[in-house]
Order: sequence, then C-alpha cells, then structure tokens
Amino acid sequence: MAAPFKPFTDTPIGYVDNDGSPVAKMKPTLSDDQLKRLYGLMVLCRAIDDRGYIMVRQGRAGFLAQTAGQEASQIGSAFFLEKRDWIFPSHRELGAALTKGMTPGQLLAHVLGKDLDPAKGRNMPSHYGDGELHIVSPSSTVGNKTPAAVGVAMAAHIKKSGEVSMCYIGDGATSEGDTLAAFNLAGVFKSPVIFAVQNNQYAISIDAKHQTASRTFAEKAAAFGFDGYLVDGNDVVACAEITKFAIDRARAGEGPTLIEFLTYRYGPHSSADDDSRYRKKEELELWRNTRDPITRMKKYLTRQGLWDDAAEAKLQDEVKAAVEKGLAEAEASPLPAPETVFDHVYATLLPHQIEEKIEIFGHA
Amino acid sequence: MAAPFKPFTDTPIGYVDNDGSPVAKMKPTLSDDQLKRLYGLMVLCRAIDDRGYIMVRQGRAGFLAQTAGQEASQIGSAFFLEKRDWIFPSHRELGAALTKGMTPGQLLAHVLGKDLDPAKGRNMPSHYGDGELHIVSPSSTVGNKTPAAVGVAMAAHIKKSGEVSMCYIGDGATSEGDTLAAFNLAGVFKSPVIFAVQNNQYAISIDAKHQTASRTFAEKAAAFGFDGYLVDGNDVVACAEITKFAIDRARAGEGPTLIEFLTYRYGPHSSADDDSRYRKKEELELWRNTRDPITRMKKYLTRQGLWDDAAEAKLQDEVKAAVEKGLAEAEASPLPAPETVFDHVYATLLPHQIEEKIEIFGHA
Amino acid sequence: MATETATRTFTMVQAVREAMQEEMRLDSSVCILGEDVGPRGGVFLCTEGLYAEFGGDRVIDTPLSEAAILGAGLGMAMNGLRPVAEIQFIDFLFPGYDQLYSEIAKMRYRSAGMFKVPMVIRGPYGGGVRGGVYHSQSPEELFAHVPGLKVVIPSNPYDAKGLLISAIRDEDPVVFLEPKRIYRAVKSEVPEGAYTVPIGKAKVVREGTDATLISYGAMLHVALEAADRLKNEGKNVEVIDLRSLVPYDGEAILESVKKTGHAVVVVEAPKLGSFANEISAFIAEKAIEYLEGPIMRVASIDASVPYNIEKYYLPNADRIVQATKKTLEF
Amino acid sequence: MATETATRTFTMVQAVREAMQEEMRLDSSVCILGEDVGPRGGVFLCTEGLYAEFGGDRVIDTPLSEAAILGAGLGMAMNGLRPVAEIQFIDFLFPGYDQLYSEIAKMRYRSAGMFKVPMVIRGPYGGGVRGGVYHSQSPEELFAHVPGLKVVIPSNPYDAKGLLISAIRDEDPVVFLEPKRIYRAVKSEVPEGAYTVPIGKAKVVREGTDATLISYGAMLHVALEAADRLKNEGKNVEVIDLRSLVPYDGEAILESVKKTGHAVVVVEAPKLGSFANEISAFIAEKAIEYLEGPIMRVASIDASVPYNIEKYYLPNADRIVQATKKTLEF
Ligand SMILES: Cc1ncc(C[n+]2csc(CCOP(=O)(O)OP(=O)(O)O)c2C)c(N)n1
Ligand SMILES: Cc1ncc(C[n+]2csc(CCOP(=O)(O)OP(=O)(O)O)c2C)c(N)n1
Ligand SMILES: [Mg+2]
Ligand SMILES: [Mg+2]
Repeated sequence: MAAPFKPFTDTPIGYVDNDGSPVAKMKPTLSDDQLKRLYGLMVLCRAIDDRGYIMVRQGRAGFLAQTAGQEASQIGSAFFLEKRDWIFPSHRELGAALTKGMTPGQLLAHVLGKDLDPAKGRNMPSHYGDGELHIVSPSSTVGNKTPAAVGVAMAAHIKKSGEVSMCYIGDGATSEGDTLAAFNLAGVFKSPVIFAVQNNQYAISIDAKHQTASRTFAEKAAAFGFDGYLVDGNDVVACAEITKFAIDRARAGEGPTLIEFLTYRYGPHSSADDDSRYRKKEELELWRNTRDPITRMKKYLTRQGLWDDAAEAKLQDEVKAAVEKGLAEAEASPLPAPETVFDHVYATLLPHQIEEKIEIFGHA
Repeated sequence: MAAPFKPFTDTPIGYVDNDGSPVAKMKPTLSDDQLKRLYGLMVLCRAIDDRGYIMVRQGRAGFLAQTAGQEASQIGSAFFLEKRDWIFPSHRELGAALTKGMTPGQLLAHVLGKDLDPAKGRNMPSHYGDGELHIVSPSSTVGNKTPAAVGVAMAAHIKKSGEVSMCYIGDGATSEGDTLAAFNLAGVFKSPVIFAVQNNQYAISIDAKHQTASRTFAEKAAAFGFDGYLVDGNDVVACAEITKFAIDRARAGEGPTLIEFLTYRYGPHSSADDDSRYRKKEELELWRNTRDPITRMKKYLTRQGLWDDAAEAKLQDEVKAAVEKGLAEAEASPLPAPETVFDHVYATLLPHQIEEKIEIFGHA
Repeated sequence: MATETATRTFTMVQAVREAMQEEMRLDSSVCILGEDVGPRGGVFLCTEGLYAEFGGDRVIDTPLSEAAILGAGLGMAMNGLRPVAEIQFIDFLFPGYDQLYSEIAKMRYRSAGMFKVPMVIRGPYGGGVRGGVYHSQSPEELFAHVPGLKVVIPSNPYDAKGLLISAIRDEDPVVFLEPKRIYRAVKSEVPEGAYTVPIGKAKVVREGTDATLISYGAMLHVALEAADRLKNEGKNVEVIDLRSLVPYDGEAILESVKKTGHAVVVVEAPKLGSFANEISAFIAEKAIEYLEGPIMRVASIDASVPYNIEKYYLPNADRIVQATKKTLEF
Repeated sequence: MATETATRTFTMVQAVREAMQEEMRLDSSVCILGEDVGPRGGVFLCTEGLYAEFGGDRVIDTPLSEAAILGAGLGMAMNGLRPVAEIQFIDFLFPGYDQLYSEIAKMRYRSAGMFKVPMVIRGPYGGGVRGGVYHSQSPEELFAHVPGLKVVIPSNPYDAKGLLISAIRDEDPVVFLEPKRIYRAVKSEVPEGAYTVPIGKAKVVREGTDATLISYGAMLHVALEAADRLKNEGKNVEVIDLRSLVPYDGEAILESVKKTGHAVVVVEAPKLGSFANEISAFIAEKAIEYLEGPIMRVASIDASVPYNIEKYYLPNADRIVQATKKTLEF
C-alpha cells in the first residue's frame, strides 16, 4: 500500500487548521456526508458528556471522567471501525463508544449504573462496554488492557476473520509495563491492532514531560518494530483519515500501528479531581478558545459550503431530542436486582456462592 | 562531553576484529596493563565457569547457567566500575561478579550453596551477590530487577554520592514490562544507570527475531529519551571503552545509557536445557571457532607485542592455582546451619516464626 | 514539669500526612514517591503541602507505573533512603505486584541479610465509597501471605499516625493500608510530635464477656455497630482491633477467646481465602477446647465489588449480629 | 460390545501433554501459548511434539513476558479461542499477576457476562527439586482468593489428564498447578482418549476412622507417607485429596471430619495466610461440634525457599505425624 503519511514526524499530521482552513497539501478522502456525520457525532458526544456532568452535580452519578475536548480524536479514530472490529476503551472513551454504536440511553444508563447499561452498572461511570458491539468493558487499571487487545488481534489473525482491534490508551498509560510489553508482542506477531494514544498531555497532574523523556509518544513504536504517527488530535478529519489508513493496513496483514492523537481535556481529570492544583487556567483557555475540535470542524464545514445556520439548528434540535430520549430511557431503567450481585463471577454459581446467597437473600 | 561514539548504529562498535587486528579508526584509551588485566580476567572466568560445570556433572551443584562465550561483554562492562558502584547481575553474570571483586572461593562456594557464599547459598547457583561489593543478589525473575537498579541510581542522584548503577539484562529480559517501565523511569529522572543488554541472541529457545521486531535492542532506548549503543560484545576492548564512556556520562549527570553487547553463549541455556532442540551446531561452532572473545584478545595482545608464550604459561599457572585455591575454600566451607532457614525473613524473628522454629528445632 | 503536647481532632488523612511530615523533618533519608504525590498532594491529599516543604528530591512524582514506583522505592531503600511509596488506590498495586512479591519481600532473605528494604508501601483500600470493581478492593491477604512483608491496617487517626511512624522506622518493608471509607468519616485526637504505636499489638476496643469480635480497618466500626446492637439484646461482646496482620497479636486473641468462648472474625475481603481464615484457623489450633460454638467469619461475598449494588456485597452490622447469634445460640 | 480403551503407565508430564493433544485434535479452537512451548517443547517437555503436529498458529512461542502471555490469552479467549497458557514456573507468573487478578478473573463480572474467558493457565509449582527461592513456590492461595478464578491441583497422572480436560472445556479461567516434584516421580495408569475428572470433587484416597488428613498436589504423597507411619502405630487415618481448591468439596471434608473427629490440613505453602486456613476455618464453622481435638495445619515455614537447606523449609511426614498425634492425643 502506498503510504500517504510519514511516520515519526515532529509536526502533527493535520488536514484542517485551527481556524478551519484546509491544510494545503492534505486532501481528505472522506465524503461530504462523512464529514458532516463526524461533526454531528462530536456535537452529540459533547451534549451527552455535559449531561453526565449534570448527573454528577446532582449526586446521581458517583464519578465521571469527562471527554470534552477530545471528541475529534475519539470519534475520528472510531469512525471507520466495522461492527466486527473490537474497541478496548479506557476510562474516558465516551466518543469512541458512541461512534461504535452505543445509544445515548445506554451511555447515560451506564453513568447511572442502571439495568439498561449493557454491563449492568458493574463498573464505575465512564467505563463503557457492550458485548454485541465488541466494546470491551474496561477495568480502571491503566494500561493493562493492552495485552488483551493484542490477544484479540492475534485470534483474528489466526481465525483469518479480518477483525481489527483498536486499543485506546492515554499518555500516562504508555508508562505501564503491560502496555509496553503488549507493544512488543504486537510487533513480533504483526497483529492487526491499532494503539490509539490519546495524548491529552496529562495523567491526572503529571504532564507529558514528566511522563516520558521521549519527544513524542508516536516514536515509541519504533522500539517495537512498527510505525508510529503523530496526529493533530483536535482535527477530526486527520484523526479519521490516519485511522482509516491504519485500519486498512491492519486488515491487509501489515501489522500494528501506533497513532498519537495530540489533544487536551477541558475538565479536571475526573469529577474527583481539582485541576487548579497543577495546571494554569490560561493553558486550558488557550485550548478551549482557539483549538476546540467542534468549533474548528464547524468552521471548516461552513467554509467548504457544507454547513449553514439552518443545518446547525436542525442538528442542535436532533441532539437535544436524542439526549432527552436517552435520559428518559436511562431514568426509566431500574437498578439491577440485588440478587444479581452474585451473577457472572463464574458461568454458574459455585457451591460456596449458593450458600452465601441463601445466607444473604434467603434463597438460591 | 565530546562523544567518541555514535548511538543507534547498525554495525556494532568494535576495536578489535575477529582475527585480533585493531579496527583502523578506533584507538583504545586503555593502558597496556589494563588490556592484559582484561585478558587475564577472561581466562580466569572461563576456568571458574568450567569448574562449575564439572560440579554439575558430579551432582554437587543442582543448576548452572554458564557464562562461556560472554566473557568479554561481562568483564569489559564491569571493568571500570568502582567499589561504590552497584551491579544488578542477572542469572549468568559470573564475569561481572568476578570483575567487581568476588573471589573464586566465594563464587564456587555459591555454586555449592556453602557458607562462604556471601548470600549463604540461599539462591540457586549462577545468582551471584555480595553486599560489600554492591553486587545485588538477583532474583531469578527475568527483568524485574531493572526498576530497583534505577531506584539505586535515583538515590545516588539524590544523595549526590556519585555512584553508578549497572544493570545486566538479557535480550529476553527486554520484553518484560518491568524492564521497559524502568527504562522510562530512568529517562524521566536522567538517572545514573547503565542498562547492559547481554544480547546472546537467545532467551532459552527463543531467538532475538522472535523476541522483538526492532532491528536492534540498542534502539529501544530512543523510546525513552536516551541513547543506545550497539557494541561487539565479543571484543573486550570495545566493551570496556564504551562502558567507560557511559560511566563517565552517568557520573557527570548526563543520565542513562543502554548498551547492547552482541555476543553468544556456548553452553545450553542452563544445565537443565537441551539446546539441540532449537539451535544448529554449525551456528555454535561458528561463534566458538571464529569469534571467541578470549582467543581474539590473545591474538590482539600478541600482535601488539604485549603477550607471548611465557606470559601465557604464567597466566595459566596463576589461573589454575586461583581456581584450585577457590575450590579448596569452597569445599572446606560448611553448609549453613539448618536453623538459619528462619533468618533474614525479617530483621528479627517474628513471634509466629519463633513458634515455628521451636516446633521444628526444639529451640528458638 | 512535663511539656504539654498539643492534641488536635484529626481525620485519618491528616494523621497520615503528619506522620510523614514529622518523620521527614526528623530524618532526611525519608522520602515519598508515587503518582500525583507532588504539587497535586495526592488524590486524597495525604501528601498535601509536602512537596512545597521538602521539594522534588524528597517528594517524587513518578511516571504512571506501579512497578516503577515499587521497584524504584526498593532501590532507594537499598541505597540508604527510607522511601514511602504511595499507591494511588491499592487495587492498582497489582501491575507492580511482582516487585513486592519477588523483590521487596525476598531481598533480605535471598541475600542472607546483605541487603535490606526499610520501605513503606501505603495506599487507600476498601469499599463503601462507590468505587466499583477497581477502587474498592481489600486485598490484604495477598500481602499477608508473602513472607518478608509486614502488614498494618489502622482503624482510626491516632493509630494511623503512630503505626505509620513505626512503619517508617521499621527495618523491613511494611504494607500500610488505609481504609479510605473512614479517611474523613472517623476522627480522633492526635497528639503533635512523634509517637509510635507498636506493630504487632492488637487493642481491645470494647470489653465484653459473651463473644469476641475480631476485626480491623473500616470493618472495625461495623463490628462496633454490631456490638451496640447486641448490647441492646443483652449480649456483652468484646471487640478487638487487630491493627497489624503481620505479625498479628495471637496472645490478645487467645486471651479474649478463652474468656468468651465464642469468636467472630470480620473482614471486608471476599470470604474464600480471606485473612479471616488465618485468625479462625489459629484459634481452632490453639484454643478449640475453650470454644462453645463455631468460629464464624463475616466477609464480603465471593465476587468483585459492583459499583451500583455494592451494599449487597459488603458485610454489614446485620450480618455480624446474625453470625454472632449463631455461635452464641449454638 | 464395548470398545477396550488402552491404558498406559504415564508420568504427569505425559498425562498433561496428552490432555492438550487430544483436546486440540477434538477442538480446533484450543491452542497453546507460552515461553519455549514451540520447538523446544517446554522446559519440562509438557508440549513436546505439539508444535510439530499443530503448527505455530496453535502452539505459540511468545516473547518473554508473562503479562503478554496472560493478556494475549485473555484476548484470544474473548475472541473465540480456548487458549492454554503455559507459565514456565508458576513463580514467574507474578510479572503478569495483574492480568490474572484485574483482567482475566474480573472480565465476566465487570461486563455482566458479556465477555467470557474460557482459558487455562497452567504451570509447574512447588519445591523439592533444589529450585531455590524462585523455582519452588506454592502460591495457590494467591489465586484461590481471587473471585472469578478456579484453581485445580492434581496429585497423579490420571487426575491430571482428566482435570486438565475439564479445565480446557470449562467456560471460566482455570489455574492449573502441576506439582513439578512429582512430574515424573509419581506414575499411574492413564486411559487413551478423552475423559474428565470433575472440577470441585475431592477424592478419599485412603479410608480411615481416627483422623482426616486433607491435602493436595505433591503434599498428598507426604500425607500418605505419614498415614503409613501412623498405621504402624495403630492409627487409622483417612486421607483426602482435595484436587480442586476453587471450588472445593466442602461436603467430602465434612463427611470425613464428622466421622473421625480430627482434622489435619497439609499444604506446601508458607503457613501464614495459606490455603490450609480456608479448610480449617470451614471446618471450624461447620463442624466444630464433631471435633475432638484442634484442627492442625502442617505447612512450610514462613520464609522463602532456600536453595541449599530446603529440607528444613518443607513439610515432611514427621511433622504431619506429630501434628496428627497432637490432635489425636488431645
Ligand atoms: C494502574 C493504575 N494506576 C493508577 C491509576 C489512577 N489513575 C486513574 S486515571 C490516571 C491517569 C491516566 O492518565 P492517562 O493514561 O493519560 O489517561 P487520561 O486520564 O489522561 O485520559 C491515573 C493515574 C489507575 N487507574 N490505574
Ligand atoms: C519472569 C521470568 N519468566 C521466565 C523465566 C524462565 N527463564 C529463565 S532464563 C530465561 C531466558 C532469559 O533470556 P535472556 O534474558 O536473553 O538471558 P540469557 O539466559 O540469554 O542470559 C527464561 C525464559 C524467568 N526466570 N523469569
Ligand atoms: Mg492523559
Ligand atoms: Mg539471552
């Protein structure tokens, strides 16, 4: 495959610059319709994220790790995945989960820990998962999903199923040994896996400079024998294009790719964090006011003649309706029954569990 | 510091070629006396290694991982370390332990698990350690010593003690997550640590190609923001020179260095291995007959007019005497007393241990 | 005339912080390392202010790797420092478990005492804070079963400070677990200045004659609640706070059980294989002739900790009362 | 007319190998991964010949990383395969422990059953082979205490084959520990073809009336040796082979203990926190009224396994005899 991109560059690959102008040399392969869908997904994602935040403030959710600011890198990277493909989200992948197909109702039910959450509220909020959609319910343990993402890809390779495995990791997660061991494994087996490094420049309070001494996260791939690409993670076009390239390579048997999406989170690390302790307001304002992925894409679409006020108004209505509907579904959904606390530890209850269950609930 | 070496080369750095001729461009800074001492250490190391092998055959040692073939990379790399410096050996570092100052008696006592072993025979053979000499008794767990080697270096940095930490890892060990996480840590803190990768091209049966997809092990350093050097590990001059360079850099506060020593082990992985299952005899013969580090250095010294038959005869006598003396000391040393089985779990015996000790030995 | 020591009403977070701060002032080899322990002050603020006071060489923010934190702490301890490694949530220790299991715990033994590891590994643990599967676990047994490690769990701020100072001064690695559910919920008087609570000594928190409840950490308070309820029903229950798991205070346990004839062990971990078993088995080996009923264990159910229906997972006073009655009415 | 099944005298290594080989022939989703399992055939030769028969897609040599092995196995299991991951020595599982503890064990639970992990983690464990600190450990408790994992330990080739086939067919992750000390030392008759030994069923290996010895793995044989000696002294001891630790066969234990009135649990791990406690605590909770003496535990000492003086570390028949007499003569 002729490579339209150069690995290991110092400047992020971009299609659309900060004020929405196309970058001269980069012509999108995306259709107009795809461009608009990307934008629509970002707007919907932000609205769901905001809604989750309200739930936290209302005390109805115990935790939230907001996505705001990272819509482009999450949605762009998930956009070309097929249903059979796998996603290993981290603890902040609302955008990826939405793009892969989870409904606003499911996503908000997850935040509330309700029955409509495909994972039945077992995990803390922001840990989206769905078996049907091959979105693997994540652990909170940073980095340790990476070997399994490679394992899924190894199985795909062995079964010749054509599935691609997409593994989301943060900048912080690249310091965990399991992540790096998994990179090495993927390199040796040329597995169809993509490591989508969401470099939002912080791991809680630790900035990227204190996380690693390498210049970029992308270049880490070289240590394991495959290519890494640095991409403007707030440019949804670039995010989608580079990922499409990596997906095609993976399906063609050309092995793993690491993509570093350079982006920024607007919120604190999570609802439990106080980010004023470690980052300057000015830095946040700079990103939010001049590099926002949604604003940028809207300008781009407008400039390309693909968008106008009427289209925007229609989208906002649709998004509002979708969130309201999702919220209603989530709220209507019950909590899982208390007895289910024993379910799914094993395929069936073991004898000692039956005994415990009788002890606590009076029946098996 | 002006860098005499280029990092990340494809061809190993060398001073002496296979038939003992000096490599044109590389002039050793080592004195004649140092060159001769390096040679002497290699011969002594081989003799002790052979003696250990005999002990295994006699059933007096339960295990041995032989060093033969790797003398240059181990002895060259340890040659310029000072007493205050630290070594983290792996399970095959006879040469490094010898160079750092352990006596033949201690080394052979270790193989026999005797009291003269500074670690009192707690570990399996080939796991050399000595507290006085800052040789850290290794675990058998491949790779997991690396974070502690960085920690020792971090403490040296904090205390401004000038100590350097030298961490021996095999090619296989570079695949372990803990190794890679430690590389990253060292990069961030610019710690005075040297990662001496003994690339003997096999991890038991797994050859380097199946261990990682990177072209060299040296280049892995780039992923963590420091330099890696590929060196001819059978050229003891090159091994000593490059390590001196890295030690000086570390002491000057210039941070970590990774050195890949390209070498080969002659024996099976260990006394429990059967290497005919996975490698060709011809390959072994090639290395043993044409690239042996000892033969090569002898030719070099001879060519340089530093060595002759008389010198060789004298050395052989000295080595023989040293090994005989060491053997006698090791044999004369008793096994540690049975009661010591309880010692050093904690600084003092805990109550439950006292009870167990009374139960088993009838006294506390 | 004796100097008055000021005493303040402290949370456990404050007590833990002050223990580190005072020890760092007294001994320049004491240092801290972990994730977000620097300017951020730790996610629970246990190290708040320490970076400002002691600087980046003694309060060290590390990259995100528990193996690196634990292994680096090990190396620092071997090379003359006394590191206190913070694990952000104890659930996240496990990517570095081998450092604890194979390296930290075994360094002294395998080197026959040539190298020692005076190091503290501390972190929040336990449930009851809506933390879900990975911010709620009680894995103390997985440390207690590793020879070479000591394991300490305080149930109140006073003990937390005194035990942590003991741990920092200990010549061996100590795993120090802080029940996050009572990080701020339980307060007590804490004196200024260094004092120690000895590792290995339990405390009889409430005297009684009818049965012995043995617990530690956050569960101690649930056991006390159960003891209150039993009191209302005329049962006089003794409650022991173990405080140290390794070594644990076998004498205190036996003394009480011999008096009451009934033992109930309460832990927060899932029951199968839990540390409750050690206590139960110890009693069954040493004092069976004093027992007038079964030794009961109250623990979490054998599952992971669900986010949304956690309360059915954790032990509660009801279950302790029931278990106690079961052995009393035997 | 029934077909005759050939029976051979097999070592445990042969039994384990044949279980994998036959299952791989029957089910193309079964595969093997680990270090040196390919052309080398595993360092104990448990996979000898399988690479030649099934090729590199089904017998996969991995780089040297247990986290990679376990995590890759997890991913393969989630994606339709049935991997058998070999850990070269179980001591070396720990760099990958988090994969087991946080991922493999909890995947089903945290996803409410959407993802399952039909995977076997097998490897040699235990002492008695001059393996020193890191080739001798018995860490079964560190697996047994993790909800979501099953834990199986055979004591003979027949059970090894039947249990391993059960484990491979199980829908949940099974940790399968092979006592390397009896890899070749204990032989038994092993039929050709697939048969299963159910997970969770203990076996009464020797009937007796005076006391119950409960053990598993290599220690079972030491317990039998002790039973022989006790026999010579006129004590008729029942010996139970637990075979599965999670789930374990509580009924079999209770039945025997109710009959004999005395229990001795024998394990090879260090005593504090060992799995012996689970059994002891279970008995103390369920059958205390039947006991006529203390429940004894015989285990290794609370230390690491020294290379040179290992025999003072391990339990032996002497210690079992003493412990049994102690409860019998109570
Ligand atoms: C193994 C582990 N250690 C620590 C934590 C606590 N923690 C949660 S998120 C986080 C930072 C993650 O940073 P990054 O990978 O960059 O992802 P981001 O939160 O920025 O999206 C930390 C330290 C954890 N969840 N897991
Ligand atoms: C964590 C761990 N996994 C597996 C082993 C078994 N083992 C011992 S040495 C070895 C190969 C090591 O290869 P390498 O690092 O290249 O060192 P070499 O033996 O070649 O010197 C293996 C797999 C181990 N000791 N530790
Ligand atoms: Mg981040
Ligand atoms: Mg090697």
